[in-house]
Amino acid sequence: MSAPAPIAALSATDLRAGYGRGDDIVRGISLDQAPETILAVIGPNGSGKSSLVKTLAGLLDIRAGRVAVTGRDVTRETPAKRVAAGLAYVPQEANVFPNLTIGENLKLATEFLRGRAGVGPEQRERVLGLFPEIGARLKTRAGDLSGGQRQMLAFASALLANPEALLLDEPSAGLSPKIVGQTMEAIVRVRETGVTVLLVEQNVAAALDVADEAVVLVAGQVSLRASASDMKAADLGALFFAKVA
Amino acid sequence: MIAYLVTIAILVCVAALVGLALNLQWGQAGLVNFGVVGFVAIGAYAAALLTPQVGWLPAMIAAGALSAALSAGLALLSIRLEENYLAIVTLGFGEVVRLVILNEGWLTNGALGIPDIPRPFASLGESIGGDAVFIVFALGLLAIVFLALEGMARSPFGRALRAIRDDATVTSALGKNVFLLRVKAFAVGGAVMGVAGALHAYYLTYIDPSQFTPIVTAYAFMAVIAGGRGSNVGLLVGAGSIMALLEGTRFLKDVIPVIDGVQLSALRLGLIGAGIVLLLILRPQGLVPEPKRRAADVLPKAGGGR
Amino acid sequence: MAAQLFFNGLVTGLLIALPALALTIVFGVLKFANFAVGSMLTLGAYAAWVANVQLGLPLFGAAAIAALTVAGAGLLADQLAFERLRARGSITLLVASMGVSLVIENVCRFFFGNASRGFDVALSRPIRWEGIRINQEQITIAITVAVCLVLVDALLRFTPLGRAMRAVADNASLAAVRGVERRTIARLTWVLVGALLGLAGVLAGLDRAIDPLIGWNYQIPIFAAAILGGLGSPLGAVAGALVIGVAEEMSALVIPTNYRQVVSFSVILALLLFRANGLFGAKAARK
Amino acid sequence: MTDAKLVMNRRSVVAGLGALPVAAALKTPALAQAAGDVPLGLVLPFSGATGAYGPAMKQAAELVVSQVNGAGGILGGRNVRLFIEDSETSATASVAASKKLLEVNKVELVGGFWGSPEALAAKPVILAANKVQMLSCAANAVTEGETKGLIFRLQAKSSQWGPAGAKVMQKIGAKKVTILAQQNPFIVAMVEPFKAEMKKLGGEVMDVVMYNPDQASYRAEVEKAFGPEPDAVFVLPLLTDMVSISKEIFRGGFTSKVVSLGTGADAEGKFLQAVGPEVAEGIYHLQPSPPIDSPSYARFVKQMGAPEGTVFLFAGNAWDQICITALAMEHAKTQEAAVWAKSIREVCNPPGEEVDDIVEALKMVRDGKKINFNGAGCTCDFDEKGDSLNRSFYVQLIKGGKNTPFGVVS
Amino acid sequence: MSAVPVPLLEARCVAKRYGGLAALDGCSLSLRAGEVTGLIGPNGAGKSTLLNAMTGLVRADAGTVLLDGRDVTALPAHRFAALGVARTFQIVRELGSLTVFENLLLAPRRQSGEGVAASLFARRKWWAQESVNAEKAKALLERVGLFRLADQPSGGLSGGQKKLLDLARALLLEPKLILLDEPGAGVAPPLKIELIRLVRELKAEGVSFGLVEHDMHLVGELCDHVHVMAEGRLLVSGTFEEVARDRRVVDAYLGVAA
Repeated sequence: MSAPAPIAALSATDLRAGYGRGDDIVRGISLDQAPETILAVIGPNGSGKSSLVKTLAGLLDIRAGRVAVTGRDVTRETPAKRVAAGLAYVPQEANVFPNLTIGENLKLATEFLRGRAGVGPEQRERVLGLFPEIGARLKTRAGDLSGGQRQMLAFASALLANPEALLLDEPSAGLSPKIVGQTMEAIVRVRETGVTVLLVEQNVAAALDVADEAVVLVAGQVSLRASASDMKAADLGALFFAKVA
Repeated sequence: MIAYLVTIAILVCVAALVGLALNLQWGQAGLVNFGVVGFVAIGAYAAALLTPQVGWLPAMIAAGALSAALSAGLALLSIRLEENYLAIVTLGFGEVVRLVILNEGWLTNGALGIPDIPRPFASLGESIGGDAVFIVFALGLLAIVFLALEGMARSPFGRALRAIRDDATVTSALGKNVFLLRVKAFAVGGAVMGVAGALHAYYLTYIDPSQFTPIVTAYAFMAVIAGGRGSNVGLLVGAGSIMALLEGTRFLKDVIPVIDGVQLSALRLGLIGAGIVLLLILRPQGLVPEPKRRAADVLPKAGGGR
Repeated sequence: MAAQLFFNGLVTGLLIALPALALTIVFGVLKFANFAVGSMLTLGAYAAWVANVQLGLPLFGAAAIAALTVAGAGLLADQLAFERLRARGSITLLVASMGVSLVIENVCRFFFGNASRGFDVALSRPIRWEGIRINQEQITIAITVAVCLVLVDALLRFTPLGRAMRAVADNASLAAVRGVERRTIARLTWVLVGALLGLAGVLAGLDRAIDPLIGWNYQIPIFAAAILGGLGSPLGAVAGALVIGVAEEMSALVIPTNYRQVVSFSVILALLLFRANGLFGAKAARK
Repeated sequence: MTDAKLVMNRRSVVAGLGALPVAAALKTPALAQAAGDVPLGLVLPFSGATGAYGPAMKQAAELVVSQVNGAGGILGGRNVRLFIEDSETSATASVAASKKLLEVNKVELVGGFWGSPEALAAKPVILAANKVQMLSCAANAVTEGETKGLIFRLQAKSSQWGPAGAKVMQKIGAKKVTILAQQNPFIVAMVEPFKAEMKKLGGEVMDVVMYNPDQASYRAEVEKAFGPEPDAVFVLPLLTDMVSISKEIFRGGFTSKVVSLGTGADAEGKFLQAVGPEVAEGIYHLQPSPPIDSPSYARFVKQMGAPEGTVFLFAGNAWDQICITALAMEHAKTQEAAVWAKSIREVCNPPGEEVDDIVEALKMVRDGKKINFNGAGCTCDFDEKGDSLNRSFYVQLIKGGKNTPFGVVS
Repeated sequence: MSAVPVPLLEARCVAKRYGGLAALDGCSLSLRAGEVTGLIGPNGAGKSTLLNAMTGLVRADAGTVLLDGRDVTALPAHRFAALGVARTFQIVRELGSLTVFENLLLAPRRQSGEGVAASLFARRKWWAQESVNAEKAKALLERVGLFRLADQPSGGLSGGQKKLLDLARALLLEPKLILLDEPGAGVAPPLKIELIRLVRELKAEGVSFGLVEHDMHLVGELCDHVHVMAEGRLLVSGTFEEVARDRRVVDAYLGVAA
């Protein structure tokens, strides 16, 4: 890493986005995330967390602003091109192909990434090393997996692209607390391999346990940014039960 | 020339009736029907078979009623189906109707068809020239049906249908019986197609199974797409334009002699297909927008109803 | 006679297996029922006829040309029509495919007229086996279809393209964030489907006469087969095709032959009424 | 009367039509009609199920017209002008086409009509205009009922085809036969007469297998008709299905003899072209006999650019329709349809000097000779209903990739 | 016997599975007449599914739904309106090709003009109804401040305006109970205040409410009683203050629980 002013692994500048002809849901968000950190995005429901990651991933029309991965502008790229540029994304819930086997899910994750470096067998080794239970059952239909296993498969698929930055949309959704714990551990392991993680979470406690930094979104805007430890000290209940909008 | 235009105008009337019916089913209620021609055929045969027995008016009513009943029956069975499936079921129904007509010779005279179908007001027609009376009859019928369907479209019934087309779940949460409304839309459309079939039979005075091929359905879709889904006025424009296109191209070969008959006919039908696609892409809303009820129309103090 | 009809039914079933497979693939990947399936088959038959009779190529080469031609036509249709309507929902695509169908059929009519045509291949008398007559074309058809099915199956299972197609069918937006360009997959799907329909056209032309309506005549059985198999399921489409083929031919034993065409429709209707999912899944009811 | 109708029409209709873009589209062709020409119209199939038959008829009709005009035209030097419309194998389209011919092109004759449904639908329209309708179709119904003496059929009736078929069966020694027949008006009407004649001749019809046009396959039907191994099968198809069916028969290895119709198993040579000699081998087919041996017919075939020995069935009809019309007009010295229709039997039926060349015949008529015109499709003799007389059927056997004469039945 | 009145709408042990996942796992709770009942809980707790099950849009696998003590579990969705239950939707599903005014005119129950024959032959009758309904619609639109947009296609409204339209549409059903699915989501603060005012007024007029909501401000302002759901079951019930203080609730939200 070059020492002086490290290029942000992931940056969003004045991002505005929304669905179809509707109102903006992401309403001017700017974020810069240092390499190899975990940034938790929390906030009440409907605050635009999921829309933010979708916008970053390219699934929502960007109306204004700019998205860059390690300094490279990907604002106008298709979702597929963004993956090739190093921005991987794990959507909430429907995040594996149920009718494909685990092996096929994994293969698919890399074979269309033309020009992406480091997606070879080594990366595969490494990723499967992170998720041993996935590597052991390559012939199983992904649709037959449990929620936690699916989550692992989704992580693995995204990581195979050897991304600079990984976008995770509520990985704990629909998982039992024990599995949530395992998931969060996996996220830490992922970061340790040198990946920058943007983690959108409903499960604030779990997210703050693993994150370096956190931002709170309210109504499509960043209302607070602080280190995870500072954030933990804050009255988080107030975040959800605040009587003032 | 005038008499030829009268013929075309009568054929436009038939096409417009069929189109109006499809516009109710597909344009307004969002129900795709690829079996349009089947219902037209049922109406035509009912009219052809009954007119000598009971006279044209009862026969025409029976034609509409029979077609409506079968349409409702088909809808009861299949209206729950997702549109891709509804499309194939209705297409199949249309083919089955043709097969039954072709093969049940005891009733329909099979492939030989039914000649000499008496026209309404035939005696009047003979005294002042056949088609003059008939065009009045056809236009009158079209006017009645148009007014009725336009009345429905502007009534709460039509509004409910458009609501279902937009979002059936919301509409049912608003207390509307979506299933029943859909069946009704199909039945009313079927009735109109039946009447259109009867008019067709009366005009040609001879019908046979070969007149009822799926191309009739394609024309109807083209008319609805061209005119604008949901707009009955647009439909009239659409049906008129298609007939103009079809008949107008007849004159092409009088002008361009290099194209032979087969090629000309291929060109015409191909144009219809290309027209469907082009209109879908370039002008999805059609030529005439759907009518809306303005608040001022219905608020009494703003000048009363129309 | 029953055994012979059953065997004939299998052959008829094989003939509709390829188009049914094509229909089901389009439905799975692109999410609409392609009514142009029949006319694309027709185009294949004519392309092969031109190559075989006018250019004098052997049937094998003609089949390759047919596959290429229809693949190209599929690409073109996607480029000019379907891609532009992709966002507008399956009903619009459905109606558009009806329009495309009219265009293709009449392009064939424009250039080749209405006369019946046949390939320049010698027919041969049947082989008799256990009282059943089996003829050369039937063997050709069976082998071709079997090879195609194996190839398509292998393609879908073992190749990147196949995986990508299945992935898009499963979840198009997830596929996009796994690096799969939907646009590319849509095009390649049309190429594959076009090739299948081109071959199906050759086989159909081998089986009967080529005329502009050849494909349209298969339309309802093709849909019946694909629906029976559960639209979207390749394996199901093939199984469905065999069942429809046998049902249509065997029906001659119990109903007058002139009502044979009703069989497909009855199967569709019965299936949708009593089991809205086909043999292998895919939901048919509205949400 | 015509005037009254037009006025009435105008008043009631113009308002409704004002908006129709058609009106604009129609202006040009109306002007294209040269003054002094005698307009004749044909409604021929170029598309739909019978679309294969139209082109040859068109070619034949145009040939006659060029000959007539080349020889100075008719009615004192006026040219014949031909207008041809597509029937689309559709009754509806045929009505519109006939209307267009009658009203826009002001034709005196609406001929053609390969298919019976088209003819039946157009009949009232043509009769209402008091113009002549000439047919090339077979359904009995067309010449039944009111004809005003304006309808002429140049083809055999369905009810004549059936018995002829039975006689062929007798000739080839077939006693037990089945029928394999398409559901269409032309064919359906010949089934019962065939059965009756078979019975009279001591044969037996074991089964009648009907099928619909435009099927994906005909395997089951062929199986059902040929499976019980009758002596012969009377196969009644049109061209498209005959191609499929004959392939099926060949590949099925069936041994029963095949007797078919010229409409399907010949179709002016198209059948052989489509299936090749092997499949066609051994098929008998019959069709109303054109004057095969006459030099005029040979000349006709040559002019059509067809190989020697081709049996034209419908092209000859189109040819004859134009010839007869020209001759009758010349005879009546008017293009008024109601008048020259009465002249048709004068120039066509015996007695009179037999003549088959149109140019020569026209000259003879002009010279006031009584002629008996013989055409390229038939002898052109008509009974009082307008059906053609003296129909004999020409039976051919396909052998070695060629149609070979087998005999004539009547 | 118990003095506790029969609840207006009650779910008893309602269960619903989607695929392998239990969206509702034997959930029991009730809504009382004359009150605004809140239904909160973290994402995936099954709130919307419960709402759908309680209005006939989703058929429960097990359990019963009672309305005024009457079993309505298997009733189709459109019958609920007649029984006085209206609902709105989380993501507003406006009928986009209808105008704002038509959206409202659609809603009233027992419109004679919805029959085929009546739409043609009893014109006078339905037109009279239509006029009455139009007056009501106008009044409602003025109340929610949308009347100036009456003739606009509803598809062009902003998110907040759509929510108001949805509510106004539900009100035209003259329901005794309105179930609101996240009325606050995507609504700008001024409109939220409007919403709160409206619900309070309507409550005073005797309408009961059920409210699935994430915006705790709204819940706190409006709800007399709050049910907290987690993992397809009822976790805690009580007043907003009670619930907000409950450790289990905070834990459920923050993910420390169970």
